[in-house]
Amino acid sequence: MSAVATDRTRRETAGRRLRRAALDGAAVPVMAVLGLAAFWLFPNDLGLMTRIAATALYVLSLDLVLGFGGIATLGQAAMFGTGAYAAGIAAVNLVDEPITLLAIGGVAGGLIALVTGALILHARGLTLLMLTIAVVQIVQEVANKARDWTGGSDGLSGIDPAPVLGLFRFDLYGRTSYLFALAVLIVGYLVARRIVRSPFGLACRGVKEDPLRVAALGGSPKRYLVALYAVAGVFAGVAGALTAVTSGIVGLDSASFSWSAEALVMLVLGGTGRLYGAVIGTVAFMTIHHILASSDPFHWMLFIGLFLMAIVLFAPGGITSVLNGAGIERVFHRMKGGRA
Amino acid sequence: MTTALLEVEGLSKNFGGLQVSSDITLDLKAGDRCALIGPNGAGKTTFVNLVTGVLAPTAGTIRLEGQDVTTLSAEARVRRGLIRSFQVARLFRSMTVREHLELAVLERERKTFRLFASVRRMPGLADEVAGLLDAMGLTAAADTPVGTLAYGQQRLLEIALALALKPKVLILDEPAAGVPHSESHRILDALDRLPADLAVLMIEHDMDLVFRFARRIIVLAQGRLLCSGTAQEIAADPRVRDVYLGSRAHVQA
Amino acid sequence: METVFGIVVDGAAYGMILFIISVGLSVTLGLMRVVNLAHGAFAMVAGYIASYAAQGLGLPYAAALVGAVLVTVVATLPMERLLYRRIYGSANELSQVLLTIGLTFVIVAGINYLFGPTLKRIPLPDALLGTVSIGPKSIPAHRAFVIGMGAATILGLWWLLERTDFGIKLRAAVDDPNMAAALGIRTERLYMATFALGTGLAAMGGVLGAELLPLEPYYAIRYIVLFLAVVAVGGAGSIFGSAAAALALGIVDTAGKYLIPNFGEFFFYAALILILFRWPHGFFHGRGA
Amino acid sequence: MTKTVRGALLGAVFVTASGAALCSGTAWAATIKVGVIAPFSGPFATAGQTFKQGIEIYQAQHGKTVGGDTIEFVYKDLDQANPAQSKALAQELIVKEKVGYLAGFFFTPDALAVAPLIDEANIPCVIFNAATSAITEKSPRYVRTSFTLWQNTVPLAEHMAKQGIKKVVTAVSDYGPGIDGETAFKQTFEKGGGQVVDSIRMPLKSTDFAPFMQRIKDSGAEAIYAFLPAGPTTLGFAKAFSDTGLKAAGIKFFGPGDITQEPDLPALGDAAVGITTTFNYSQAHDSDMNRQLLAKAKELFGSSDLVTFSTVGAYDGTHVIYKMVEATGGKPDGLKAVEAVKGMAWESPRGPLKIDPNSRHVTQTIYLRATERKDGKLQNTEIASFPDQPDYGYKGGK
Repeated sequence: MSAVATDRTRRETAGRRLRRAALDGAAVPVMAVLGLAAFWLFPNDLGLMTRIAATALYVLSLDLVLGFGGIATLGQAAMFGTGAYAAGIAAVNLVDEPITLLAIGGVAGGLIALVTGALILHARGLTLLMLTIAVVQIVQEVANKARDWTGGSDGLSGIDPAPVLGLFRFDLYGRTSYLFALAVLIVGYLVARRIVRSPFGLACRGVKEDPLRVAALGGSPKRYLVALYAVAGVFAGVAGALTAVTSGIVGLDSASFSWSAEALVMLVLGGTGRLYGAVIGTVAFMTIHHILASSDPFHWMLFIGLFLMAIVLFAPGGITSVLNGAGIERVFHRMKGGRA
Repeated sequence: MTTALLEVEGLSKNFGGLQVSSDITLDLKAGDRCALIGPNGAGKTTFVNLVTGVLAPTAGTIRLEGQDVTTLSAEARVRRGLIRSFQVARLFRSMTVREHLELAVLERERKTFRLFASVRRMPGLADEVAGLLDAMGLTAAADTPVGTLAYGQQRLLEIALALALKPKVLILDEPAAGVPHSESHRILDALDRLPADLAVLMIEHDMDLVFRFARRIIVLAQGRLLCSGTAQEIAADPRVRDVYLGSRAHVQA
Repeated sequence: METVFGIVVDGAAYGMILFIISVGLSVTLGLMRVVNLAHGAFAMVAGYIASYAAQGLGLPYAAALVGAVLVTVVATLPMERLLYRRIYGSANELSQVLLTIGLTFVIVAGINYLFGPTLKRIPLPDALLGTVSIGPKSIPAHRAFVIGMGAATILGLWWLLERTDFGIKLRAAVDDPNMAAALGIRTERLYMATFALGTGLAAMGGVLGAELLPLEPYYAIRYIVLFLAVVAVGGAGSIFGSAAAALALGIVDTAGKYLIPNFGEFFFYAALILILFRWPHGFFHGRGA
Repeated sequence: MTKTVRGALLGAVFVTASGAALCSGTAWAATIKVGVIAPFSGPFATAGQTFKQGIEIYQAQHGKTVGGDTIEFVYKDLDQANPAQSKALAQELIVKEKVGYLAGFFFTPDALAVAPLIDEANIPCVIFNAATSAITEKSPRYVRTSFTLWQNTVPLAEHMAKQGIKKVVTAVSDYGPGIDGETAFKQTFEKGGGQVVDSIRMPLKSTDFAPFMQRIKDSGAEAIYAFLPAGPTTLGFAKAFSDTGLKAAGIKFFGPGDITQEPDLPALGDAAVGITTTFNYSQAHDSDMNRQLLAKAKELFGSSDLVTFSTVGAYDGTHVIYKMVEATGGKPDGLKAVEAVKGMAWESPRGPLKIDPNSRHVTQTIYLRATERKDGKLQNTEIASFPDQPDYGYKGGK
């Protein structure tokens, strides 16, 4: 390879990295502005938007695990469900302060991730995938069996959280729910970004690429993975608790294999390894789902299926890769070349 | 007499019925510059994997600064100062040169479990990394993802990573393999500037490099220690010539 | 004793169905390194075709079975060319999952559109309707037939992989794809043939197993976890591994349901975790992978 | 800067796209909307379809207006039991579609989830199916036109005890309604002098039922009481029952009528023959109203094969909603609407119905039926009837 060529690719990648960093920086203000704009523009869709925000946090937790640790999992709902049930049970029996409930959900999600992660993260590939599925199935079965606590298949209802900060009541129109969920998502995003940029995040990225090389630097790959799994478990648990608090109900589906798989689909749709990819993927998937399901509830699967296939065939890095690469490149090009 | 930093005693490894390493004994002292040579299939890589803890030996002990580390994990040995570089540059392709060195330094300082600190604002980190970059002539490439780096520079980064860990014993697995001649002087320069009190074991095929670098040469053949000595002694040893010629004959057959 | 015997026989029949469907997945995963989540959808499609052939066209069971397998294989081959070929290889796991989930969704929607959401069945011939006595236990003739077909599949696959030219090439390609290519094996054709083999096995299992895994549009999603479990426990690409895994999981599931029905689900997944703990690469991790 | 703009644009596109698609429905002053939440896709899509058919048949027979107000049904898809989603959809219906009534609900958790919403918005909720007794206790605005497991099981257990059956095994799916059925059966049957020798709770996801059959056989029971959700699981269970020789061995099969619901009968085939069930509706019910309903179904949808319990649940539920609108003169007042239909009695295609003022659940005739082949087609033939059966599970049982 000639030195010139290497130099060019280097400059190009550097440019792409710069753009990615810029996108990364813009993500929070954009999220906040769009989130608030949506609040004013679509006052009738706050319910949907609340679910999108809580789900985005959940998908973000999967991005931490998959995008930054390379752990392929179909069991992320185990943490989401545990967090949701923990918060729900606490709300029914103990406390009703929403932020405390989120903390309870986070701790529960983190603990279950820590325990199961230590148990299963020695495996890789399909084996790990199966182990994560087994874990989520067992969690769901525990929730089904512990009917006295969880309501079993009837769902855990009667969650009636106190006003946020003692000021904002959860209203029928979902205004409080939405703003609360949006705020939690943004805070979660900031914390996640902080973690990704921390020494720990750096080490996890190393493990994702080559665990043996990390061991040769003196790090223990499995410890990083378990810790990352637990940290992501906290995020998933908070997301579960957020869903429980804003919806007032927890069902067995919150700890299901299909909810795990859906998170994976949303993440890959948005693009892994970039936090904003998780958010964009969730917004895209849930919005499309919503539009298709309300225009033709019978066959929305056909459309979403074709859409997924199109993503793989035409935008393999997810939506954000289009954003990062070709799309922006084109915009830059046009700006440089004058009006095209 | 200085005490040995690394002592290997009676090290053996069987894969099923196949003996890949048998009864290898050697030691390295502070300041040693030692080369391990041998024909292809002599068991050099297996030996390195045994010493560094990637493989568990069938028999034998490994001591580091007098302490038995035979049963310790690879990463635990690294934390005690036994560091290796890889034959085929084994780097994190999407990470930049700077990020590699940051990770290595943070690993050494055991600060990698800090979840909420910013890498960029870790005290002293930037300076130390800058020093390492400068020493290896990698400053200009600091923010390049390693995947797009020229091969020679990747080898330099391998050495820089090892140094960032402040090793006591350094095992270099063919540090110049695949590096074009025009760039190999950089590697040599880097090797010359290694800290004097470091014990270095280099596995290498390039005899020029071996003779120039090593003060002691160990020859491995068919998993056994054949002989050891200075460059002149090894060059004159008929057994060594037999081993190499024999193996070459074998290759040609 | 009779109980144990009953559990083993019931478990074996269940396991054989799992085996016939899963082994196809195992073969394609072993060779092409493709996690094909649409595998269950292929089995389902074959089931629906057989159901239509038997009920709509009035074909006999055997003809419906053969026809369904052939039609399914022919119908899925273009997918191999157009879709799967782009995602072979272990580096593409995520794309594989996404593409094959998407394909599964499309197939589920299509089946729902064509056949409606209600259960469909494949009427059995009279010969398979009675019961057969095995020692002290009588089992449905259909189950005995399935066990027989499963055994025949094991033998057939063993013969195919160990004794034929195709098998030799396939094993070589599983062991070392680059070497196989260097030796002049045309991997493209090999992949296509293997894909057809995998789909054909799925199709056969879908038809034979319709009594145990009833045909409805969500079949494709409902049972894929089971099939993946068999492949993970058996080890990708191993026939005997898949057989052993399917039998083991079939028997574990049956025993759990019989002995502690209220905790059957626990029992199955706990056993799965324990097995994968002990054999993280599956029972037969020898060949390939 | 450009990236921010670009990001903002992208986000805006998504949000606008969703908004454009969602903002199409505007409320009409003279239109009263009814939001129906049910599965219209997925494994239970048939249930949603039967709801829709029941509503459309009723509207075809009785018109779409009540006292000048047009009744419009808005459908929302909820493909499986998912309470959080159910609540979100209900909220959307109330806030955005401005519905005056909620209806539908195939699964118990989905129905339970909306209780706080209907109370806060003061909206009546007419349940077309969800059959766990406890639901109507959770809000005074629930009215139910289907059945409960208790309602179907108590007469069945009494009947079995009277037939002199002594030893029975219960086999139910391990979820709310299944456990309701098990409890109801045990209590009633043991009171009648019988003995439940084994109670098996089967995981919902079971597909292979042979092991349970072995257990039933080993228990030495003369009969089984079984309840599973309609659909694939029931098919597997009934098939295993006849395949493993239990049927041939003379063990009798009893259960609530969901397990032999009409849309599943073709797939069940002869395995269904000989099953004795109790239920509130059979396609074969002998009445003019029922024949009219089936004829209308045939006229509207080309076939009446799908008509089943959930069809009449929706049909009668629509009737209740019409009466509510009539009583309130189209003004939105949930409690008043519910109050108006308490104690209301009318004749339905399934027989005489009355809304119990206390439980707000329909008191109805429960029929004992045998599944048999008639003119080449399987049907549930009614052989006895138990009039005026209330929901025995209301504030009782558990």
